[in-house]
Amino acid sequence: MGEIFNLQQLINGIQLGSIYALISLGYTMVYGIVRLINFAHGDFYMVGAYAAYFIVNFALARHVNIPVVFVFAASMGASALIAMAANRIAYRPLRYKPRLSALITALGVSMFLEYFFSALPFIGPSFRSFPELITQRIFTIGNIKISNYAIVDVAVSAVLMIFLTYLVRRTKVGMAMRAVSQDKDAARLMGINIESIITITFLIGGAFAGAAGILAGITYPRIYPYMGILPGIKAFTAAVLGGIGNIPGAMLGSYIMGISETFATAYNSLLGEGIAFAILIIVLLFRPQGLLGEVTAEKV
Amino acid sequence: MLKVSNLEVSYGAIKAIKDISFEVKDGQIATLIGANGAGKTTTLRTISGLNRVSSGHIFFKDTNITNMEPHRIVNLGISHVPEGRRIFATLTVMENLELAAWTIKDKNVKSERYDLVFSIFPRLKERFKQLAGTLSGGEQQMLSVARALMTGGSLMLLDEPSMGLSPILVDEIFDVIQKINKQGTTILLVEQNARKALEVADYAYVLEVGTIALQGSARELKEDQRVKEAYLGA
Amino acid sequence: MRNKKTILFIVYSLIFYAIIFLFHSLGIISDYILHIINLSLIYVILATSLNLINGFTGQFSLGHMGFAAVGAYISGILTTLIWHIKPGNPGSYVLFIIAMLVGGVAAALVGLLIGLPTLRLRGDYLAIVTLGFGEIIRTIINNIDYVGGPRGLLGIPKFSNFTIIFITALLTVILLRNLIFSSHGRAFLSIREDPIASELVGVNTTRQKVIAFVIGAFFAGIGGALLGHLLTLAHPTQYGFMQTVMVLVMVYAGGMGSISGSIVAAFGLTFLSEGLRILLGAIGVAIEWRMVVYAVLLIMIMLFRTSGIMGGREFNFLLPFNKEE
Amino acid sequence: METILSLQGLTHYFGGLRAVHDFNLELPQGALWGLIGPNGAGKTTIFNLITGVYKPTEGKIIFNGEDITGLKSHLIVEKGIARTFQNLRVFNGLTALDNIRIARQAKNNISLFDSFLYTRKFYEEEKQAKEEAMELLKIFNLQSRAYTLAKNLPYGELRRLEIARALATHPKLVLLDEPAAGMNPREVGNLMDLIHWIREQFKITIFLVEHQMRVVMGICERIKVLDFGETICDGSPEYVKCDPKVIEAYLGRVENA
Repeated sequence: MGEIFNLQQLINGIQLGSIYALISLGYTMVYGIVRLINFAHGDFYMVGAYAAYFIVNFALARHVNIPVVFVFAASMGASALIAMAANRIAYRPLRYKPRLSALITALGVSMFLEYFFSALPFIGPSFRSFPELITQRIFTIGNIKISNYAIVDVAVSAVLMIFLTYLVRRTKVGMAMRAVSQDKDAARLMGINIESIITITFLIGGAFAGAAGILAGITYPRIYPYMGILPGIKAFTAAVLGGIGNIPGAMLGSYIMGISETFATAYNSLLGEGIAFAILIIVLLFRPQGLLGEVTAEKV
Repeated sequence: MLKVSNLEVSYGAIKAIKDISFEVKDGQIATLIGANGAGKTTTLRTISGLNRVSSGHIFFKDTNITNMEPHRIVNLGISHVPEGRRIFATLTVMENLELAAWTIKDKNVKSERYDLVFSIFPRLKERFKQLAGTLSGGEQQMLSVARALMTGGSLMLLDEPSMGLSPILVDEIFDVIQKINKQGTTILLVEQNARKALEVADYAYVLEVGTIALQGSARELKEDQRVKEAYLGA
Repeated sequence: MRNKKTILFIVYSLIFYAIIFLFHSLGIISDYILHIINLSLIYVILATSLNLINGFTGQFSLGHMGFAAVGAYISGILTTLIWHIKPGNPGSYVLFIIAMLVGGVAAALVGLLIGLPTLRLRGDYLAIVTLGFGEIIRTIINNIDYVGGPRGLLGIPKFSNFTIIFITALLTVILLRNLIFSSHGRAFLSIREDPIASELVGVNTTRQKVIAFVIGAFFAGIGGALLGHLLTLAHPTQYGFMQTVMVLVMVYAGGMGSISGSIVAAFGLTFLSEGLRILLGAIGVAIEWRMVVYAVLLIMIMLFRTSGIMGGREFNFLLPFNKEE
Repeated sequence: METILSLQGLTHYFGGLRAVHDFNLELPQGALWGLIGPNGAGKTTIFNLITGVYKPTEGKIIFNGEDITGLKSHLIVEKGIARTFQNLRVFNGLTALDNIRIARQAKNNISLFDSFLYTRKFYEEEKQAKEEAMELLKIFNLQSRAYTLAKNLPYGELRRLEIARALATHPKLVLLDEPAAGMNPREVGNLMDLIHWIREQFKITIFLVEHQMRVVMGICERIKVLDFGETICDGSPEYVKCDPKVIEAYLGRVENA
């Protein structure tokens, strides 16, 4: 018991959960507003990691000292751009078609990004090591080791989550987002351009996934074009766990997911890979609306 | 004020509206009556841009608004109270009204609108901080009308405002409609309750499976034998 | 009227079979082309069975190749690791067919295991759960040394030949068609149209969904068994999410709820895919572009022809009855 | 008269919201009763509870002397309760004939084996199913529409198709949820005749929810009035029409009734 349930694992779990949370928020926001499981969302995360990779390597090759904040801003921007492009080209034309069409299109977009990146000669399908953007330091307290990476991961995601919560709860755009998620036609009749609200949603979701991509690059410094698939699925699982469409739910679900995965992996690596789905299935069986989700009675 | 000419709307292969033309004059209450499936709701949704026009034109105050985006049509001055209220249930009454004021930049205009809304719907002021979903059915319908009033259109489209309301509340909502009209808003009313609609309206159109079958002043139509038989249950 | 149209359909199919067989013996069709035809026929099995679940019953499953993996590995274990049989004498073929059926049944059982708890879920949730199950199956295979783990199960005897694959595909199509044009099939369709109304006119929707899912899984298992014994190996990467997407593309390109569409798309896309492989190889471009083309194709179909090639209709010769009989 | 459906203390909550509270009903065999009340009063919820779409928070549902509380919907249909819906729920992508045939599902004893192989039994069953369905279509004057997709039928025919589909399940009790919604007075008159006629013809009990007073007052033998999930009045049309509580909560000025 003592070996598995220790504080060190808990810290690692929170660190992983922070990264999941940033991805999962994009899933939950997009789902909340356009009722689409955006399968390509995990790939936006991959795009963020590659954007950072190229920016940092470009700077290193020219011996330029580049501020970390700039790297974040540029890579988040790249992911946001891809997310908005996917929305504009692939999802928007299907807005009033059966929901399944958009879901399948999202699979197509996901596949496109993964294979396009691995087909591009300057990227390729193989692993690349992410450059050292921040020098690692380890702090030791008692027998617990905390890396400054963990602090960065938790801090960056905390700042972004606070920003998002403020945006949704307190601003006019946030209010419009909540209205659009409830009833698109009614929102349009209020004079709201719902397409711009949806675009903003993809922008934020994409940027957050991009941030998660850089954090993952810093923390687990191996990137490749398919790196988004599993974290994407797990982050979606976390969003469902918390109650899809519910922002605090996505955060809660992500931390639960990160922590349980870390503990399970410490026990057995196979278990670590399977735990996400095991949790998902158990939750859906006993609480289909997720932990913080609300029951919506189907209208008959 | 509103002129619809040779309008045609399809859902996939099915024509919901085939070639209808009508107009609403400034200051009037005009009404569209007809059975379910006749295309009344579709007509309103098409005017406010929620449905696409297959052919024909819609002019609002000499502006061609055919196939314009809904938010731009709202900006031009058409407000729409949709069928089934469609209030934002998990937002407060205040947030519902704030959203309706989305396009208003001027603070003074906004507070004038609030004054107007509260003078007509004093109940909503009492319930300002409450979640809209917890209002009663009648109050929700009032909120839906208040929201449309807040967007400040000079033409208001009302889709079945009496639906699902008890007879007492039906009377109340028709009083409100007349009050809004007296304050200068032109109204296009779609109603199942033809008797009530003809009581308040100036001019009426009878819609039958996608076409205008009859039209005339409300007073004339109330006495029309065909209308009596089919819609008033004489 | 009984069976007349079916007999006619079988006759047409046998003519098709005879022509291919003859042309191959004469050398007009090369071994390579025959191989692609074999692959196409296996994809017919995989696509029609997925169409049963996704297209006819309206349940969005993303774990189809997981079931195929079960079929491939279970049958492969039997023929390769337990019985050590080789093609040759008729007896070994009988054993192979038994192995294939066991593979199908095993896949069906896994389908039952997954379907019972999850088919109560709403559409999108089912998608993610079946996707998860597919990944779990793959993870498990990856970690079992007995079947070669990540190296795959090698040295599977090549039992799948044109005749066996053809007969299996033909039987699959006829059986699935019969099921669809029966009261069970109408129940599947009613669930797709409106699950609540369906339940409220007396359809045991949970049971019918599980039936469709289990039958779909069974045929996926059969398809997997044939694939393993055609390629002489089974490898975890052949049964991943991306492979499921390839089958999905066939289902939607052909058209949801159309067996004819799945057949046309299975042939069309398999040939396209092989054609691209040759083309890209010839001009020396990365093979990944093939999947890029697939992805773009999928998006284009959804954007411009949502209802697929057949748009939910069937070829007349595939229908069991004339319309108003 | 023997009771066919008995609801005892039926109560239902959505989240924290009370939709139905302590609803009681003793519906006699062969009766034609109505349920009225303002929108949101809980009428459709009661139908959903009876047909197993929701499970009641409290209370019992006894049908034909058998406790059916909490049974799955399709089993309740099998016991003999059928219904129609407020907003039409026919299977749009299927033909009128298939809409009816599906409703025979519970009575169908065709195995998977028979379906796969098209055995003699399969053909016999199919033939019988089709004949029965065609007969029903004929009764509702829809036989010429048998092979038309439901989505291409006009509104009035869809309403009839939905009632025909309910009858195809061989019910003993039919729940009609706003059958006159969207009909003009002429069609309403025909509907009232139809409801009377099917009650005699199929020997069924009918319980209906309706907004149009003309229908409820015109054909129901007894009426229950619901407001905010509670029964506020129960009696003959004449009694209900004059009850001050009903007038206050629902009817308003007498001229509307």
